[in-house]
Amino acid sequence: MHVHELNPKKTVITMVIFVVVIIAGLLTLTNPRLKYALTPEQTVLLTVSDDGGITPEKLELMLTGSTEKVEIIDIRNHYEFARGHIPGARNISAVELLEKDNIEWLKDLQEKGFTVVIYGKNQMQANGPWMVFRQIGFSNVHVLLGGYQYYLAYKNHETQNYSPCKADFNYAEVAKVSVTSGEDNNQPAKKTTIVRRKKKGGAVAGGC
Amino acid sequence: MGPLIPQEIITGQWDFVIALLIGGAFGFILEASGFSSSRNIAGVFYGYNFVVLRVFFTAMIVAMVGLLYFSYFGWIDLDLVFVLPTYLNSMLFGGFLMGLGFVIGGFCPGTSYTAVAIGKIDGIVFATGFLIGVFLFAEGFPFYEDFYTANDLGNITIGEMFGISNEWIAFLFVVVAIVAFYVTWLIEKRVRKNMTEYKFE
Amino acid sequence: MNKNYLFLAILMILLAAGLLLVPERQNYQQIKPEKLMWDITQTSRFVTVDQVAQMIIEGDPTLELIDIRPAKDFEAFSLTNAINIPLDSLMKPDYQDYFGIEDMNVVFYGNSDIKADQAWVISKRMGYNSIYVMQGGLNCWIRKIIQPVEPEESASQEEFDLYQFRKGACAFFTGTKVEAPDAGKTGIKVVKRKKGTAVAGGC
Amino acid sequence: MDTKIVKKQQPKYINPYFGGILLGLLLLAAFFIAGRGLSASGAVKLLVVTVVDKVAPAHAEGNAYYSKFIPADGSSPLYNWLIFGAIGTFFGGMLSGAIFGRLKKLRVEHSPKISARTRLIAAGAGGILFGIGSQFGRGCSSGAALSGTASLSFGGLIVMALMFGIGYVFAWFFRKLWI
Repeated sequence: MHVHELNPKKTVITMVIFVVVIIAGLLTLTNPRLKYALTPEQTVLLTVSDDGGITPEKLELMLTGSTEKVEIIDIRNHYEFARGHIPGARNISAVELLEKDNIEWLKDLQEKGFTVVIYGKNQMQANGPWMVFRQIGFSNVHVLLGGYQYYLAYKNHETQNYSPCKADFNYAEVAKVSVTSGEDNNQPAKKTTIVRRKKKGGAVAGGC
Repeated sequence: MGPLIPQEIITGQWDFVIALLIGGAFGFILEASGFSSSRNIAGVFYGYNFVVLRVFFTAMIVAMVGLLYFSYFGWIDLDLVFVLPTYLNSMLFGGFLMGLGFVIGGFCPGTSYTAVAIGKIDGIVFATGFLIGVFLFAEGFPFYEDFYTANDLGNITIGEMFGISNEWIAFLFVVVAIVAFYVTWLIEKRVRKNMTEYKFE
Repeated sequence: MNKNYLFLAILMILLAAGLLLVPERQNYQQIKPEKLMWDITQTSRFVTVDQVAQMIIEGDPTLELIDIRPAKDFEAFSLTNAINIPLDSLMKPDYQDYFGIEDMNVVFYGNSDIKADQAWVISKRMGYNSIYVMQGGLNCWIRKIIQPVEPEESASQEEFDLYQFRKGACAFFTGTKVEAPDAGKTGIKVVKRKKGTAVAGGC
Repeated sequence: MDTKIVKKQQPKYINPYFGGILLGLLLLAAFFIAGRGLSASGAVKLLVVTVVDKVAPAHAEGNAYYSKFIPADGSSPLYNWLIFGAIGTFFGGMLSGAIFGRLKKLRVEHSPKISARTRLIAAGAGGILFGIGSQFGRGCSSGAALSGTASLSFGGLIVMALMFGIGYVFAWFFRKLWI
């Protein structure tokens, strides 16, 4: 008897089960609530561009001028916020930033063309949250350069231009200054010899 | 989520129980499909029985498509799935020997186990020969150690090799498999007409 | 031929074609924005310059220092055994091989810690673990390790111990004799800063 | 799995496409659970390693191939996933044979044109060739060709293509064995 004359009923049933599993997989595929709008490569470009930072001077201008719509978010904790903050700022501590209501609010602001400025006690604190906002598509979110500390200093007229990413020293010179005593045991740093392993290989090798 | 054992979701002695179960299902399917008979298997080379091709290709496309879907759903991390490393020279030679052994012996190791299980002496002889072959290989290993590891391409996938996505590869495999099923069906019908003495064992 | 076979063939082809048609999804390996934000609020990603100095001195084999400054700056000065991955080339495939190596602790540093932190955020998003930021960056490194300031008389014993360590570390990195710590300070004035202006990275 | 005994007038084998889909799903399950496919030849390799290690430990140590598979902690190479899989394969085959009525006394299956002796010689020779080939090919038809190709390994594709291709090339020379 020819195999193909068999009625492939069981085959069809199994195949249908397989298809159902895959369709179920497709249907249950939950779309993540928040999606990255920037690729990692675009994020790299963002970090290199120095875009998105706002100096206290500029913030003052924006607040006093009537043309720009600005919202300020203070991401420090409530205690710190209570002790003093930029006038008009809204306190949302860092861990609450991505909560549903806040995202809705931010979306609303984005649609209405608001500029959002976030700040922490220093720039570091707000840096990460700002990057997350930018990566999930809030291109209207800016970070206050220097954070609250520097803002206060600016208010008290005790500061010069803020440039956190510049070298404060000529490292090569400073680090070598003592060698002038004559002894040169400051060997040039060895170049690293990292074993370049590929990440693959989590699976057990061996095979058949 | 998966694979479960490399991610240590299943640990301890359970993995051997699972090995036993998976192996058992494997043996059952092979035997039930008719792979315990060398004449069924060898039929693929003479056109009178393409059961090997059918089972083999169906299994391959189902697993391949399923694997890609599972990866898409995030159910399985493909980086943790063992991708057989490619050693070009050695594998070409190995494939050559296996093809020869296949057409002469009429079994492959997995099917010979099931043949042994149902009492086929030719299965026992094949399995013993297989064991001797592995032994001979290991004894002679120092002579061809370099050849064994030559032309190492690493854990390369078919898609990476040809520069197209693995989804396209899977799609091509499915199309080729289905065309092959149809063509072999035609061939089989023809060959069987002229072949009266053959019957399923 | 049985119609069922036709049905099976069509089903299988559709299934495979589905693979080509499904919309591209974000890489499974990238962590979710929520998780990223949570990790950002944790301060465990920071290592101090003292810790880095100690690891370098001890020759810790798990330390993988990554200098994110431009290549020009890197050539002028870098920390021992650091690898240069300028921030703009962070995502280049060549450099990606430096991440996710088992048992390696990646420490980013730059002039300050802002850019290093940005590199950290991106790497974290890519799902890499065991990555850190050197707090204060090289500016802090110079202030604390190369030009350690002697604590005041009233300072605690711990602070003196730390100072001793830093002097030793300074000697290690610059080649100064430990017996003559003052030599290291010649010509460099200690930067005194007004209160309230301690802004630059909170060094 | 359907274990119902099929009716007399139907062939004793399941539909090959049914077997194929089941095998494919099993392979998928193996990937999902163990992160690796099915395998048959690995068990024999480990068996050989164990026997040689027992009989001539010094020789096994000296050979780069044996020593690769002897666990460093002194445990037996037999205590391995592959061995359990092969044991399972054997009993799975036996179960199927029992259900479909193929589990009978020892016998040789051969083409009516050749003697049982010729068939056994061919089986042994084929087995030896397959044994050597499977080690060069990093796996046999199930490990390299099926599981390898299903996990989209290029090496698996090569082994599969060559195995069938060479089979067809030499089929004419060995036709007496089969038809």
